[in-house]
Amino acid sequence: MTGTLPTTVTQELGPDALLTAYRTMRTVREFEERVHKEFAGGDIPGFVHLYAGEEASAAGVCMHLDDRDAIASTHRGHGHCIAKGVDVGGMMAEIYGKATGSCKGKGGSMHIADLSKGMLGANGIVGGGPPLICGRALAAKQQGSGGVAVAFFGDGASNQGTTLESLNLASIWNLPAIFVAENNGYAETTSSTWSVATDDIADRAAAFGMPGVIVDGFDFFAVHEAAGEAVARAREGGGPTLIEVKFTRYFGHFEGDQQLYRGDEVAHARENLDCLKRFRTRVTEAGQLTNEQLDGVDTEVAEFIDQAVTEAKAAPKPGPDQLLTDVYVAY
Amino acid sequence: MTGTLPTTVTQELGPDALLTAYRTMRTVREFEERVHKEFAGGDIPGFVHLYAGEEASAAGVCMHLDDRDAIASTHRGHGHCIAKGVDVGGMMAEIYGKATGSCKGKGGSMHIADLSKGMLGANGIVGGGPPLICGRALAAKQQGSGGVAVAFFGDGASNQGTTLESLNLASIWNLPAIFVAENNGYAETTSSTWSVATDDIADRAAAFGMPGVIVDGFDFFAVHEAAGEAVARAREGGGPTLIEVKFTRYFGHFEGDQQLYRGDEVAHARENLDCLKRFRTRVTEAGQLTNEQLDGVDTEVAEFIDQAVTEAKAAPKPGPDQLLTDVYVAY
Amino acid sequence: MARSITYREAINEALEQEMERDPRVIVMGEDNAGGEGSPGEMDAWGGVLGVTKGLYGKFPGRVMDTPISESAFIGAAIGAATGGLRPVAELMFIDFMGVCFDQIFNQAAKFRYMFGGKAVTPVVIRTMWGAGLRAAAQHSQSLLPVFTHIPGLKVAAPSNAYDAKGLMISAIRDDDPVIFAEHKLLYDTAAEVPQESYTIPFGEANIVREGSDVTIVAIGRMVGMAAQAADELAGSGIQAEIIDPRTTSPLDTDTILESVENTGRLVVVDESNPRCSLACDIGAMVAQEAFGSLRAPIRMVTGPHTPVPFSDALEDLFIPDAAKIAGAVKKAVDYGG
Amino acid sequence: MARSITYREAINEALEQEMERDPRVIVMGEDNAGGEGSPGEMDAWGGVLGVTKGLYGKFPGRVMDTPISESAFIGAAIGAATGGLRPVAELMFIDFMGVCFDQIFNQAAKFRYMFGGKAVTPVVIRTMWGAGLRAAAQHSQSLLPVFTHIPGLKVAAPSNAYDAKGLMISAIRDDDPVIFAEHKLLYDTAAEVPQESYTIPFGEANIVREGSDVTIVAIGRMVGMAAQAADELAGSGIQAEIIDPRTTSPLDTDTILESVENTGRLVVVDESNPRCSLACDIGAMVAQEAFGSLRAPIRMVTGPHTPVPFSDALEDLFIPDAAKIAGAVKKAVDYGG
Ligand SMILES: Cc1ncc(C[n+]2csc(CCOP(=O)(O)OP(=O)(O)O)c2C)c(N)n1
Ligand SMILES: Cc1ncc(C[n+]2csc(CCOP(=O)(O)OP(=O)(O)O)c2C)c(N)n1
Ligand SMILES: [Mg+2]
Ligand SMILES: [Mg+2]
Repeated sequence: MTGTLPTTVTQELGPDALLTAYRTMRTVREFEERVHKEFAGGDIPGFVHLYAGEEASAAGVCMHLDDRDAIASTHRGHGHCIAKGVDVGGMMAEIYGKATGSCKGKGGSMHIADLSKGMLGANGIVGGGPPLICGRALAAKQQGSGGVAVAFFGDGASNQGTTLESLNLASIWNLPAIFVAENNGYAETTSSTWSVATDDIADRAAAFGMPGVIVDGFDFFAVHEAAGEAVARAREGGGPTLIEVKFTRYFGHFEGDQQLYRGDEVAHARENLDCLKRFRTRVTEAGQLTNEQLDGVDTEVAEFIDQAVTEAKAAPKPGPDQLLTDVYVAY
Repeated sequence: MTGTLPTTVTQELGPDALLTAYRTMRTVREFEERVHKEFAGGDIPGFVHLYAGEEASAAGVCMHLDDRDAIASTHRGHGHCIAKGVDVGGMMAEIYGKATGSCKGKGGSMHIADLSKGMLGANGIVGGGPPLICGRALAAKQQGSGGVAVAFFGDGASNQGTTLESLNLASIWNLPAIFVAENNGYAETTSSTWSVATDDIADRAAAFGMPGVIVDGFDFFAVHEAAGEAVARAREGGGPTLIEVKFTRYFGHFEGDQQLYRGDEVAHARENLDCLKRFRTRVTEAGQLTNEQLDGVDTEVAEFIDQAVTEAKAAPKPGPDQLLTDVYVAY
Repeated sequence: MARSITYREAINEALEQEMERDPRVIVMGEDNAGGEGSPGEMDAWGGVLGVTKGLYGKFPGRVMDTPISESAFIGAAIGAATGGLRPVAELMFIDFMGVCFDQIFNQAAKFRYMFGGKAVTPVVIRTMWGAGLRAAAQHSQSLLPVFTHIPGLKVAAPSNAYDAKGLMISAIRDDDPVIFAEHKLLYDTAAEVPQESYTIPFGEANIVREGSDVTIVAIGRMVGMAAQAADELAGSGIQAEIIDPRTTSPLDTDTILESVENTGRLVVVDESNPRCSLACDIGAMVAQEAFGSLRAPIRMVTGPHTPVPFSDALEDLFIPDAAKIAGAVKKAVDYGG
Repeated sequence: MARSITYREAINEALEQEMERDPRVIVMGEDNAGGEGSPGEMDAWGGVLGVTKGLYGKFPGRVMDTPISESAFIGAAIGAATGGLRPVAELMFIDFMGVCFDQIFNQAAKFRYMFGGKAVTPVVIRTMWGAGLRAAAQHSQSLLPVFTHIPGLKVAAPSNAYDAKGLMISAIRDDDPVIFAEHKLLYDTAAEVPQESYTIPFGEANIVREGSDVTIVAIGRMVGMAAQAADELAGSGIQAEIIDPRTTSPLDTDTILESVENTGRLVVVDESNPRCSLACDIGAMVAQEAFGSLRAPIRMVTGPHTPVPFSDALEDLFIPDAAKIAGAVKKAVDYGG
């Protein structure tokens, strides 16, 4: 099975691009809903953090990226992986700890990576990604490749010193870097309105000499537009940008979280704000795509994810010889 | 010899307070000029960073502090120590590595501390102090003592994650903390105009939800006024403040630094901006103190420091039994 | 009536009793107060695995949430400890030490020495360690050797609920900085734990089982693994003595040396990575101090020199188990004939 | 004609030759480019002790200054290494690792394993270590045991100028993350160093001196101390073999074991703090693998379990010296009569 989604699209968003955007978001949603179900069934081990509800961010940003570009993700990384083109079957197998997984079962949900796709890994350390992204942006700059690098991080991570340092470094090195603060309102149970001393995370951009923007994270087009500007500026040597994307996560912090700490905001968001619904309404009302086309994607994606799960379950676990390999290139 | 300077003064700055302020600054200056000379003579070991030129900051801030209050300093800590009332003879002996030193010779210039005076230590780690100061401010708040805590740090340290995190923490915990960014233009050889992505460090206050002010660090009265406001706000539960103090250091980064990286800014500052000169002009012109009074302080302080050096040189080194003590309270 | 509670409950009870006893004790950590006051939450989250749950409501103002700024809040706990409080700060997973180690090893650990004996820093840093939860490379490490290496720190690593309570109470009353390492796979294990407050002194090993043929020193969760191995070995007529140091710094070298003098054989079980590990530390100490008693090579049973793998198929191979321990013991016993 | 240059110059030359050879090599660190273009400065500061001096002008755009943001710039070097560059980043003093250790041990060291063997991270982190400069507790540590403990890292600790050049060239060409630990007390020591480029493979110990009575394994600056001790001991008719592992990870265990098989005695000299140290690591390895050859207890000569003191009167006692090493050797030789 080859589960790679195309990642390079034109910026004009013709029907093909729109279908791709929708397919990306739909794939992430289906992936996460299915992992949620499978986890509840007891088949998936470890800590799993789902991205459902936040799809427009990964999709809206990554549509601007191509093979020159790199991203770093977080513990909540499935959406970023899919949007950057990581093989979905490999991802699912990884989450099940199978030898066929993206990381041969050695990494798991929190460490899915594919450097060949410029995906530097989900990360178990909050704030782990931004410094790495400065490095990828530096490499692109030194090589003159025109590449950019994107750090996705959460509202909680916006208080981590590693993140704040990286904003300054990217600015003074004038790096082609984009910092995407995904503000879903919580770090575990801790509200971002409490943990972030400013009203908005984007307010911090000024402290590090870069533009900061806030976008409605349920709106694919808003994210896409803001990211497009930031990516274009970065490619042209204009330096970094901080984009704050605001939305709600649909599931608990991790699978198993009872979520006693929040009310009915998820039901509200799913009903009224959902990025997939909104996308559908907009593109169908504008006559850019038809409901049939989108339904077709839904069906296709559902089958695709179902197949990924079936294959992941059937795949072998890594053999004992795998314990000691892959620590060094040579030792 | 008891070298402690009084630290508690009224805020009105009557003649006694003004004399105290001058004596503090003069003591720091004389201490540093003398250490500079002695270091050149080869008697003082290790890394020594001098505070000459920056006296108005330590003095202007610490005049507002009393026994309830704590400060944390940096590698460039002599001035803060003196201003917070650490025994000057003990400090000098410490720099010489003697048993009579503030830290029994175990700490040296970079680790002079006196917790009984609320002086939490110079610090060899850039950005080491701000987290500790959050803790001292928290302790004061929990104990309802009315105490405040002050972190002094440099322009270089303003880019360290530990510092940036602390600004946020102090803000969201609403701590009685004051952050004093001593911008002397350089971190070692690295210009702050390059390393700090914003025009001013004070611009970062907004990113962490606190007031930020810039003051002329050669002007004792400017520092004193800004610090007074910040301390009063903190004591009243109004939360933290970031104060940026701008000036020039008179010596190299550390003793031995050839300073090829800068021009004649020091000569200019010593001639035209110097905090001691400016203080003298202002208070004598206003008729608050006479030149004779100030000259008296100069003489007194010169003798005092000379005695400190003589005693430090004569003092014994720590005995071999001291190697293994003072690691734990009990082990 | 003997009362059995879990390791998690034992730690919680120790915290509660000490907070009750001493108003200077405060608790802080990510999500320790999280969710307080929200619709469905009676108290607060009590940290990611709920160890501090119930304390928020009982001690108003003394259980604090923190942002994800470990340097700032671990440093704040340390600073507060120099200012008259006795903070217990939670570093969620020990793996996260890399973002805040400076405050621990260059600040807290060194204050007293650098300042000529004139500082007291009574801070406890609670943290979860150990493999086995399928949490992969960044949430499964031991790292106890790193903390044990640092002069000025004390390190406790309870292996059961009873010790957890007594060691936590000692840790809070201790005037030095303590790393209190809670093994995440032990949280749900229960033991008889007295209701009343008690302390277990640091630096006193527990002889978990007596035996004359071999000394097994095991740390944390490995104590239980060693006990399984010992049961197995008893079947083959090998009597293993099991020593649980309970604190790795200070380390009760006397008890270990005395045991080896009797048994003549040493196996050290440490789930950490092997290089510069506690297994090396204890093994080398014995090879230096009790060489004359040794009748066989010391043997170290540790994790391999690899990160902790995710897949259960690999993680189970990473962690020392009873079979590996028994194998090492047999090698030691069979040595030389 | 033999040419003698210093350890500092040897490292600088290695950097220069590799930058010349491979355009992917870049250098970054605090004040590495500092002062460039200023009135009195011909090149740039080249870092606090001038090790990279001269490179700025020679390689425009490839020697970078950094702010004091070690997590960000060490992380950036690591990220850049995954993106096709071969960065050499300077962590000024090894003691500063506490503000950026996460990027080193949870990111760089674990990428390859966590990502199933699909990552390559050719980064070199240069850093100064060791006591003796009267630089006190936060600027004098060894900490090599901490880095050696971590799977995924390699650790080089050259003891002389010749090795420094060859190991640095190997480090830069290595595809794994390398901690390159430069002993600050060795910078001004000189040795014969060929002008042309050469490599010294990692994991190959150097037998500095041959001898049949005792094996001394010494690290970094301690190699010189051991040589002094050996001279002294030769006077008493004791022939010491001195082994310099050169890299502590990988460690050349074969050479050490072979030597102990011949001498029957082991003394390990490591200036770090004693607990979970390299002395323990090597001592325990030998006590496990070559027990049958040991005729005396292994002996460890290390710093004490204290921070490094400032006063020269104490620091000189902290650091293992020739007398202490010779004393340990004599104990080993005299053992059992
Ligand atoms: C350094 C570090 N501290 C704490 C954690 C534990 N942790 C994992 S996710 C998380 C919350 C992150 O919140 P946020 O950045 O808002 O991301 P979100 O989960 O909302 O996507 C925490 C505290 C961690 N993994 N790393
Ligand atoms: C974490 C850390 N990084 C680097 C250093 C080395 N260092 C000591 S002082 C200094 C410059 C500090 O500059 P600044 O904060 O502006 O203070 P100043 O020296 O100007 O007073 C540096 C880089 C250190 N001590 N700690
Ligand atoms: Mg969040
Ligand atoms: Mg400065």
